Amino acid sequence: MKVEREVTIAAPRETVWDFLWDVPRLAGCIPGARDVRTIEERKTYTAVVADKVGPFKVQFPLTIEVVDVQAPERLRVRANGRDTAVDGLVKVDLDVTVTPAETGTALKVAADISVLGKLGTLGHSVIVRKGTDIVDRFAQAVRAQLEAKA
Amino acid sequence: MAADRLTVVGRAVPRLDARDKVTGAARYVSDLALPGLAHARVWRSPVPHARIIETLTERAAAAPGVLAVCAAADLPVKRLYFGPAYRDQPILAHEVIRYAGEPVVAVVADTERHAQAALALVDVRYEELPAATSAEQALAANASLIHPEIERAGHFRDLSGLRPIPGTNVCQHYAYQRGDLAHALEDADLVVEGVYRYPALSHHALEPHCVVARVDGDGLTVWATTQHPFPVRRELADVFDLPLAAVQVVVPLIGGAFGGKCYTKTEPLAAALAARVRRPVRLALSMEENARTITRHAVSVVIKTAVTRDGTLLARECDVVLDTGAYADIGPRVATKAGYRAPGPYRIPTLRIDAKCVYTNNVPAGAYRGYGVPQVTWAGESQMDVIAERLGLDPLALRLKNLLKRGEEYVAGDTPIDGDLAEGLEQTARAVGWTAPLARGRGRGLACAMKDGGGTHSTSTAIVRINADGSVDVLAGSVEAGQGIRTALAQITAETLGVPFASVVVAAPDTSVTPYDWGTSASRSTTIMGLAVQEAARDAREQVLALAAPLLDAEASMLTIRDGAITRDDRTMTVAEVISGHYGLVGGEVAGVGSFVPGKSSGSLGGATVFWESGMGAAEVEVDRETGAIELLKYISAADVGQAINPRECAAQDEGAAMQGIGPALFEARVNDAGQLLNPGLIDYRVPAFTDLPPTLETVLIENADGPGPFGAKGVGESGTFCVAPAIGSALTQATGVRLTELPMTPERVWRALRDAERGSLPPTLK
Amino acid sequence: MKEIAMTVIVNGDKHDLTVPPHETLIECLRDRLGLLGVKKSCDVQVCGTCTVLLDDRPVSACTVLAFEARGRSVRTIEGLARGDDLHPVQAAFVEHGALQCGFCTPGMIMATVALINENPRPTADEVKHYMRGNICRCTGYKRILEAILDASRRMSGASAGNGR
Amino acid sequence: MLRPFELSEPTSVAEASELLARHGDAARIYAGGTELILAMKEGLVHYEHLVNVKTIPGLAGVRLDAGTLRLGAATSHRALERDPLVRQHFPAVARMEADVANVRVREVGTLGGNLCFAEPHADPGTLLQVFDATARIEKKGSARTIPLEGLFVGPFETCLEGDELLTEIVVPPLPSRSAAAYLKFGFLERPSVGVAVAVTLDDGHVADARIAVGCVGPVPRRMREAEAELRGKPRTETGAALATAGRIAGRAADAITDLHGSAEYKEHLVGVLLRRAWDQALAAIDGSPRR
Repeated sequence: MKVEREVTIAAPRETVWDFLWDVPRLAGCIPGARDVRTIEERKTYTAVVADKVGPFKVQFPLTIEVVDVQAPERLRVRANGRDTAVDGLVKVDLDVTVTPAETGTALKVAADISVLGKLGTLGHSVIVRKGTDIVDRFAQAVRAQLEAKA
Repeated sequence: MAADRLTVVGRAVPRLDARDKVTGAARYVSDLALPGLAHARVWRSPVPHARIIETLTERAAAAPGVLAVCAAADLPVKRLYFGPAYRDQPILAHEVIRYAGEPVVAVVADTERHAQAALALVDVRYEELPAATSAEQALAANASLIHPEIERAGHFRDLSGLRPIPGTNVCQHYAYQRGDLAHALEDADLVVEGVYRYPALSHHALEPHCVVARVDGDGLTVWATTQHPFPVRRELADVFDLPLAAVQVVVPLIGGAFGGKCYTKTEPLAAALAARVRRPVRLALSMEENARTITRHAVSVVIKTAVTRDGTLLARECDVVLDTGAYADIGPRVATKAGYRAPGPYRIPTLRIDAKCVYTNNVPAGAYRGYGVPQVTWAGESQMDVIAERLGLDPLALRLKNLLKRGEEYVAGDTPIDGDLAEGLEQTARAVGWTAPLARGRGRGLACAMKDGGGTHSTSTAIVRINADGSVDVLAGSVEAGQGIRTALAQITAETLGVPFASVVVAAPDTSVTPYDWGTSASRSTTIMGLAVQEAARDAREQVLALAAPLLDAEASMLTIRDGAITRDDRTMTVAEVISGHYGLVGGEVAGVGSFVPGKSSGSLGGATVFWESGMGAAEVEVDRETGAIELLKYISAADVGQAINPRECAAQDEGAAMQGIGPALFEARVNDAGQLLNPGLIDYRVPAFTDLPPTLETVLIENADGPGPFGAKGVGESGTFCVAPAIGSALTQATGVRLTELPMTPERVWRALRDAERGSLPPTLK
Repeated sequence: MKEIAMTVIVNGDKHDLTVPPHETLIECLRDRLGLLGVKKSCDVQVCGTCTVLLDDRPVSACTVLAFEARGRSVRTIEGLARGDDLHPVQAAFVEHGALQCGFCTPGMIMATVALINENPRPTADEVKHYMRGNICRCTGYKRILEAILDASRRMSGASAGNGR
Repeated sequence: MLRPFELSEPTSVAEASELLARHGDAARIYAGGTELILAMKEGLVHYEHLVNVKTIPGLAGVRLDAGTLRLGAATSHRALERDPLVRQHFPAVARMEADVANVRVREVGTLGGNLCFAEPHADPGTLLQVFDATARIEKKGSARTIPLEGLFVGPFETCLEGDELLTEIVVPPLPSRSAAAYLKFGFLERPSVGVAVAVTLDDGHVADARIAVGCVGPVPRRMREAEAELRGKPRTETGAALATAGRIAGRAADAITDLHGSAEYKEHLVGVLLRRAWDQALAAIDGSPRR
């Protein structure tokens, strides 16, 4: 499932780019993320993301790897994690681009999310909606953080 | 024997299994219990392509009730790979995972619940690989090879000539050409071209695959939901390096098949686990697991037809691509047949056919009722309607003009056409009221198709035993999957022997008891096993008459048998009296043997077609232009059965096939998202329901006793699925003016087409 | 885990059982009582092969919990025929050839018995609506419809009472 | 295959509430199980305790008092479908109930269970909203009543506190010269789009129009902006207003593209079903004796 969100942030491009590398704070923008750890600076991180749809609760220990960096405009990361309780698997390919806009900086978040295993049987509609919602909240949170800062 | 003299054949006698099936007494593999039975569950890969790093099974092995946790390396087998065409499929994924849903680890426990619970403790570490989850991706120049090398299985004669394309993911390439294409295209007044798509389907027979396996001193016994007990025996013998005689495959009643239970599926796994835990093991799949075991090929057809102004077909080009998934299963043969059948039942001097069977990282695709015909017929017959429209001809007239006639050759060297296709199509058109005026918003369409029936180079053997009390045992390896084969064989036996139908019992297939049979598929059993049984019955009949002759002071040729009584003029003895009279005790028996040996052919299939299974269909629909919903008001199906052994069951087979065809025509399809099956179960995968039964559903049986089978019979059961989609598609066009090229014709697709048409853009096929 | 002691009448016979709360009715009927005519297929209440009657009402044995049968009567396909004579619905299914592989048949017949109990002379559309949740992959439903309409005719000819 | 769990069978709402409070997230109300047991069999969710509320006296049943329909939360769909009072006074509700899932699900599934499981692809929550139905929610020592639409928070999510139970759905009668209708569309097992309307006429004008849309969005919703388009219009001149209302409701439905179809198509269907339901309701008014 592919989701794209673009927000314009009232902050200079460099500020936005640097924020992307402030991993703990960036991860803070991912709904339900905690325990962010740096395994290898600018390469590998881990975090635990917990989320729920009504009574259906999942908890993914995620491994986040930086796939490609084109400073200061493009960052591609891949996150992987398995929930053993419900035997579910998430894969997220995140493609973040930062481009100058008239009123600041345009942050484009393109996510390709797959929910595999048993969790997939929860229902396509629910997963599509959830994925969209998460990307939405992530983009909004990044803006909020930066504009609060600015 | 003329039809009017038949006493049992041609009558709608009740099914032998009807009573057991309505009282709940009928027993299926899934009902079988053995002392000490253990239960297996399977851990399946969530990802479509990966390299296995390690399988962590210790925690699962320590769970309550667990007897064994096996990865590929833990299986006590001599050969890990199996498959009817290529030995390309591992019993459990070995080193590489090739599709999402592939079995990787198996857990055996004392109860199913314990096995299920332990599954959650299995952990498999793997490294994902790029996946090709469509034929297009797998055919791309840069696509990585899903099977760098493949080994031919050598099970079937017609598969000895498989032609994979080295260095690609194409595991079978069928090519056929005749005539001068360039000329034909020049001479044509009209050339139409189109691309048609048919979705992958799930069989969803109501009884999911189930296997019970036991290993003991005598060897291996497997009770399986398979349509192919003998090929399965052969594969198991290979897997365990046992002589065929040491492997026993037993098939009681099975709860539907439709091709999904062809060839070997989970039998080797269950057997290997039984060998591992030294207890009988039951492996029962869920319906969702079934959908991850086997599918119907998604097919794309690029088809181009050249015609003259008067509608004479000059040439046809078909490029057929089948997505066969991660393992070939019987896909290569489906591709060959799809290619062979792609031109349709017409007289076309010039042809260029190219069919490719392509490995992808999807669930393996194999046999499914119709075996490629519904897919290519959707393309070919839809295009016939485009031609009729463009030339301003009546679609019926266009077809009648070009249909092959009895005695004509479809392909040089193959069996000539053995039926009257035009008669079938005309009867179908009459039944649907082809020329009657249509209400507004309604449309009618028809289609016809044909397949080489009976399977290429297949054989059957049967034994008919007359017992001392006059009752009769028929030993035949045909599987009763609902089609009524046991009843048909009993009718053929009773008719041939001259004994009461009620005195005949047909045994369940048991490779240690019933003689060899190639398999229950390709609409072959009534014709081919029927001939073997008829020959066995004749043999037994001659033997019993020979025994009776001295007792009745007569030549055998002077004697007749009717209702189990052997008569010479005024003297009569029962069959029972003759046999016990001969042996001098209340015992003994007479056993007859019969077999069918396939003929040779110079045709491109490499085997002679036994009979031509033709089917015609006509539909009347009403379309809700706002929602796009198509309501099927009337469907007429015609099947050329030669001679119906049991008219009620023949018609029932055809009705059921037609109804099954309504699924992919209107709503049925697997949804594949980058290798993930989004609708494995019946909540999101819609099969035809009671409410989909049209107000009128009729079957026309064409009976000219012109088949090669017993009493002139031909196979039936698949043809009803051929024409449903194109007939409905053409009815949709007549009702609305729009034409769809991709199935299913869901309300949304129809709505979009209608909206595009209103916006003035042309339907795709006419671009 | 607290098990539940219950008395249940199954096909007319009284059984005193103790079942765990998580036991489904189909597990109870097949594994405890050996009523193998109750078939399991989709396991999500869509296909209807596991249809049995709980106090004469159709339910999916695959999903209804066994304890729900506490103090109630359960009827399965095994409980229809009286000795050698078939229930009229069973007889109609045989005569109309309303079965092929037979895997849906027990559920199909039990649902029909329930339908005719409620509605002795259903129309074709009423039959289709009531039976929508019973899937048959073989027959195409036509002969099943004919069998059901015929059975309802015969039974109302006799008594439309308790489905016999 | 179900994992073991404990079953409690309280005999009062207070006792049930206590059990829920005591076990917290480990407990869930069991009111029929047609959805819950499927999810548990699939292993998507597990509870150590199920609290069977069907054993609570008075929690099931249909009452009509002063024209208001009072539905016990543990009343089965079949009971509603077949209840003479519902059929006579709230025919649209009976018709909707008669078309929920299949007959076996309706026998076992309860109205309260359906509403509280909040599976988005469901029917009752949509139709009942156009009656301005309310939900009575109780826990030990207290009770509250909320508009039904307030019950739904998100997919599979309601506003119920951990120790609260939905005990009753109260359905007020529509004014005279009113009728309701519910239409759904879809080709999968669960409906893809559901639209409910309730229309009240007053000498040839639309005195009131209520519209609810379900299945399309995360929760079934009233479409007040769309309703406003229709209120006050002469009944004979609602064509354009219905089209506008349909577009508004379609957009407001918050559709997504999934197995049921594209968002665009679902939005379109909302408009189609709205107009058809509207016509059905008007026909029902004209067909019913003036009160």
